[in-house]
Amino acid sequence: MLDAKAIKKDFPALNQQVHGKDLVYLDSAASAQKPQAVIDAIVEVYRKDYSNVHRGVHTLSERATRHFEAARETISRFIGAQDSREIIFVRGTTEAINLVAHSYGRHCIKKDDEIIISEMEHHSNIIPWQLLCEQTGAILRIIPVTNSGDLDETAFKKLCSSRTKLLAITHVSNAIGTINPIKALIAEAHRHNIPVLIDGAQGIMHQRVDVQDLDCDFYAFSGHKLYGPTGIGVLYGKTKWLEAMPPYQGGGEMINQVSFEKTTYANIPHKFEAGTPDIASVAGLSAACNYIQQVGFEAIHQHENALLHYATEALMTVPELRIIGNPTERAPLLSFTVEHIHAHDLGTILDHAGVAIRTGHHCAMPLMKRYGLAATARASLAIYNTQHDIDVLVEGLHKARGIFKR
Amino acid sequence: MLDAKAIKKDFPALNQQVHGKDLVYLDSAASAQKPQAVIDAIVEVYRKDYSNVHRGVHTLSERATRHFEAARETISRFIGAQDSREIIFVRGTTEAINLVAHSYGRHCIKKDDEIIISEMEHHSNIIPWQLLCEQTGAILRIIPVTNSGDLDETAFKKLCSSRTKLLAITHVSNAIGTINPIKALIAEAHRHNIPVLIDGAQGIMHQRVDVQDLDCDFYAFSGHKLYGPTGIGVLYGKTKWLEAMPPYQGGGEMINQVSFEKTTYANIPHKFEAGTPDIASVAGLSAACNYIQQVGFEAIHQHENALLHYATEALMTVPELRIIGNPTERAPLLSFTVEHIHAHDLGTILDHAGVAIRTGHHCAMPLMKRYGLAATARASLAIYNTQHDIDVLVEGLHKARGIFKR
Amino acid sequence: MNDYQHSDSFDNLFELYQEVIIDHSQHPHHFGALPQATHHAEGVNPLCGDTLTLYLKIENAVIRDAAFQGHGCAISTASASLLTDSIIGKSIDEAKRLFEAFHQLITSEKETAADNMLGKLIILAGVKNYPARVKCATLAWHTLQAALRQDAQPVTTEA
Amino acid sequence: MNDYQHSDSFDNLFELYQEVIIDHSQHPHHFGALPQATHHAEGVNPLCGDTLTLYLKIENAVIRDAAFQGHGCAISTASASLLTDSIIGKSIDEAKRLFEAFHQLITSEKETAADNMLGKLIILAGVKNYPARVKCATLAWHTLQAALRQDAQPVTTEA
Ligand SMILES: Cc1ncc(COP(=O)(O)O)c(C=O)c1O
Ligand SMILES: Cc1ncc(COP(=O)(O)O)c(C=O)c1O
Repeated sequence: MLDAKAIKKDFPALNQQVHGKDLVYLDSAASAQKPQAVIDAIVEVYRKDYSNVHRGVHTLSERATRHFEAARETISRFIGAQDSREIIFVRGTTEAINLVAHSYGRHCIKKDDEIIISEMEHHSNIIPWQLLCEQTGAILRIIPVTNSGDLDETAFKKLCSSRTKLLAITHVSNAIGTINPIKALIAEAHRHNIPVLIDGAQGIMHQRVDVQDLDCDFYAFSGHKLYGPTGIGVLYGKTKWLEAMPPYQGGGEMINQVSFEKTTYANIPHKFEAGTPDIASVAGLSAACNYIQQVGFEAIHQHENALLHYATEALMTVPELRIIGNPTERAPLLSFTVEHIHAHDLGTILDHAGVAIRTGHHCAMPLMKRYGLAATARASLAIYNTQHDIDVLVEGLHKARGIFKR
Repeated sequence: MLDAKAIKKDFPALNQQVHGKDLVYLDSAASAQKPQAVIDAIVEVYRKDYSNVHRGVHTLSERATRHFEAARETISRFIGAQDSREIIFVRGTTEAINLVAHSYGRHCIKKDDEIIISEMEHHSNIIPWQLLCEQTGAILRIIPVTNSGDLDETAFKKLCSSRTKLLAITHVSNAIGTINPIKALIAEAHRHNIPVLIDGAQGIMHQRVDVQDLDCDFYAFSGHKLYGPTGIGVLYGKTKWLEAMPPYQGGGEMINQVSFEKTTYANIPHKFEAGTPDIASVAGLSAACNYIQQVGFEAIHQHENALLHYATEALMTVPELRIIGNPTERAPLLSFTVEHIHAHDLGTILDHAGVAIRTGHHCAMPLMKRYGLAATARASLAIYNTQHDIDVLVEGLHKARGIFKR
Repeated sequence: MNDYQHSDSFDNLFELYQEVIIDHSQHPHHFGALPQATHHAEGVNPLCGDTLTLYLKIENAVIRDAAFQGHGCAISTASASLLTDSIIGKSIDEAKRLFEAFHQLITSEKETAADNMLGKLIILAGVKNYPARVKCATLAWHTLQAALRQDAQPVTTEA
Repeated sequence: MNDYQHSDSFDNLFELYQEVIIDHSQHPHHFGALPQATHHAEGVNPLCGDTLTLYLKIENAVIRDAAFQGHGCAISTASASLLTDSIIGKSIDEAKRLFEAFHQLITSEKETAADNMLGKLIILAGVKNYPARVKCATLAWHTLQAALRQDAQPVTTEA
């Protein structure tokens, strides 16, 4: 079992007070805090080995390039890719999905083709497809969500057809925590020759992801939710797709030869990495992967699941509190409402108890609409959270009810 | 006058040895080193005020958001923008130009329209326009470069017409150092109602840029060349254009309301900032702007110009060395070749003298071709360089000639 | 971080969530549609998805009646409720001045002479210590402006 | 950083820039076109823009003649010059084995039995201490492979 108290000490930002109370950070699904090891990796780059990459023969440039490509290897192993050339560095999940929409979209999608997403997607996995459909005349198909918060798999099967050119689906719902059975969904899609993009923003940090085992065609995730830096994320793509796809952004580093008559492009992954990349954040992300692997996914899973169980029971003791959804499998996050108290007010009141939760629509407006809600409060758990954190949350919720029941 | 030796002490990476020699870093045009103040600003974010921005009501989120938007103000003032909403955060110059090509391009450019660039552009200001022309049927027009390395202004004037929908031109050539008379070019373009994008990657760090005084429509630059972090850059755009342009990437933070029927977009700047931004690097870039302003552009200009003069004289003492171009105004960088010694070999030999220079085509293949060169050696100067650095460079060049003249 | 020191205690919350505010949020005045409305507008707070529709009945540049519908937090609902109370019977110009005064109240540190004209609205003053919540308090007011301008597009609280 | 320690002295450079290498780079063997070529290919090093065209005359699976053209640094030119010297008269299979051995030589730390077959090529061993230059030394060899495969597209030294 994992020692969350010891782990917490690795995260400097967690050791502070807010409104005179010890900080209880339950907003890791929005962005996780960073262990000192990640901060150190970034500082190390800037203090020692800093230079632009891929362009120079001098020592600093060579070291920077070597570290950069070694990080790609580390991350490639972290998700079980076959080849590190399948790892494209992007800003985050949002950019990864936009890259696919733009490049795979331009390559493979035309009028009347269909793209399947679901009702529980984050806006980042909705709008790129809406924009693509607007531009191409393709049609967006939506897998409905059941009352429990699961995907309606029967409906999904009916949507699959020879017109379907892509399934883009979230691994884990950031709004209500549903873990989708992505391996089965991928297999089903592949039976219809439909390639699959997984939005892994909320999946990558809670369990070991093995892209070869999943057999997904694309997997997108953000560093900042994985205890890594901001500004960096990854698009994993199978070689066969990446090689076939046209470039995304044009610029330095993604070319082979440039002339006004004819420009040829570099091989993958560089074809998709125009311009100077976020060198320091790549080092930080690599450090984050190493940190997580040291903690171990088995321990993480055990700890987070136990804590989720504890939190679920604890929240259910709060009168008039309703947990949204009851999916078959849930990641360690809970979305809830308290009767007569708007989520925003809960957020402000909890903040005064030192508790940071997220409130609002969680960039998942269609799912909110499906549940007839404008906003929920969301508590999300990470490796550094403890039962005590949950106790403080629950205490704060009672306080909030007190304020509204005067 | 600026005390470069004192400034050098602010940059930890410069205080190291390479191959047993004190590092002489003459590759700042590829990427500048970072002062401790920038590193500290990044560390501060992760150690204290870290959270996702724009989404939460809790204290950390509110602080993070406040710092983030304050940084936008700082950067807005740094370039003299009228309104901080005109500052769009992107990964770097490359992404900034791609954003304009994609969004302004989609909004304003159609078949047979013309886009003017020059023969001295960096690939990042060529390929996005080539891709746009491929997609739209627009035509790319090229301003030739004279033997001295200046733009051929007569040719430019002839290219301007009512068919021209954009002039995209570099402020400073990264390959040979030409400072283009952008204020005059902008005025001329505006006489034809042609909007102008300035690639400021190499311009922003050597002189005070005032976008209102220049009256440019877009100005793009990268943080990492401005002594700031990697992963962050800025697209400045006039409000009237940004408001008219369709979104670039789709995702979180750039919306107003999302539904499967109709999605509406946020106001600028958020419309163009989909997904979690590089929060830490924005803080770092703001610190870099403050650092530079403390040093002062007047002092920077004086120092760099004096050093450029010294370097030019010093290089001319090396037999068979040829400086490429002799432009009317030159930024502090020199591109050169040495007869019978390929730039790559110079680079390796100088590295052994502790000197980091860049060698190759500098992502400006068309300009190289214009001069009939495959590669040059480039020494670029920054606020922390000294005359001693130049002396070491020149000594290394003599050594290189020795090796090749055995 | 200085601006957080003064709200370091949990009890400060009661400054924000005063009984009057809770009352207005739970029993808002003028809640509902206004069939005879001459002006109306929609407001959105993209941060939380809260929406609000404001209806005005204007005759001879005087706001004869007002009402609102929608869904929001205690602060935004109370603010809308107090807004309708305050503007009914006021001229358009007076309403605009009220907006200015209110905006001052919840965004600036110093008290101004204009605070006098605010009446009951003054109880929202506590919001200024909660920068993330200022948009909740101003949503109704931005919507009022949009209604007076007769905007067809929803107005947002974004900067 | 350990891998840099052994090249801490300026003199180590002479291991890379041996007289033979400088000679080959300044007076390359088999430089020029080969009108009777049966195979040819183009190679590009995108890092520096160097290009190289390699021509082969192959009869009965034996490389009867070879030549190259192009523009490159001392390392890449010497490497191409030495390559042509080494492969003329060799069978295709022998040439392929030579490629393997050469690749080993300049990318791996340990010496192997195959080093014996390298002959003069061994003088390029110093390149392995200069990771950024390995691509210069292998450009000709990648181009050889492309020529044997009869690739129409230029080959690059990119990973
Ligand atoms: C499920 C899901 N997808 C996509 C995203 C977008 O990630 P980012 O903002 O890092 O691009 C998020 C996070 O906000 C998310 O939770
Ligand atoms: C003139 C010029 N434009 C554009 C770029 C691209 O900048 P970045 O790689 O930071 O996107 C550079 C730097 O490489 C440059 O020198």
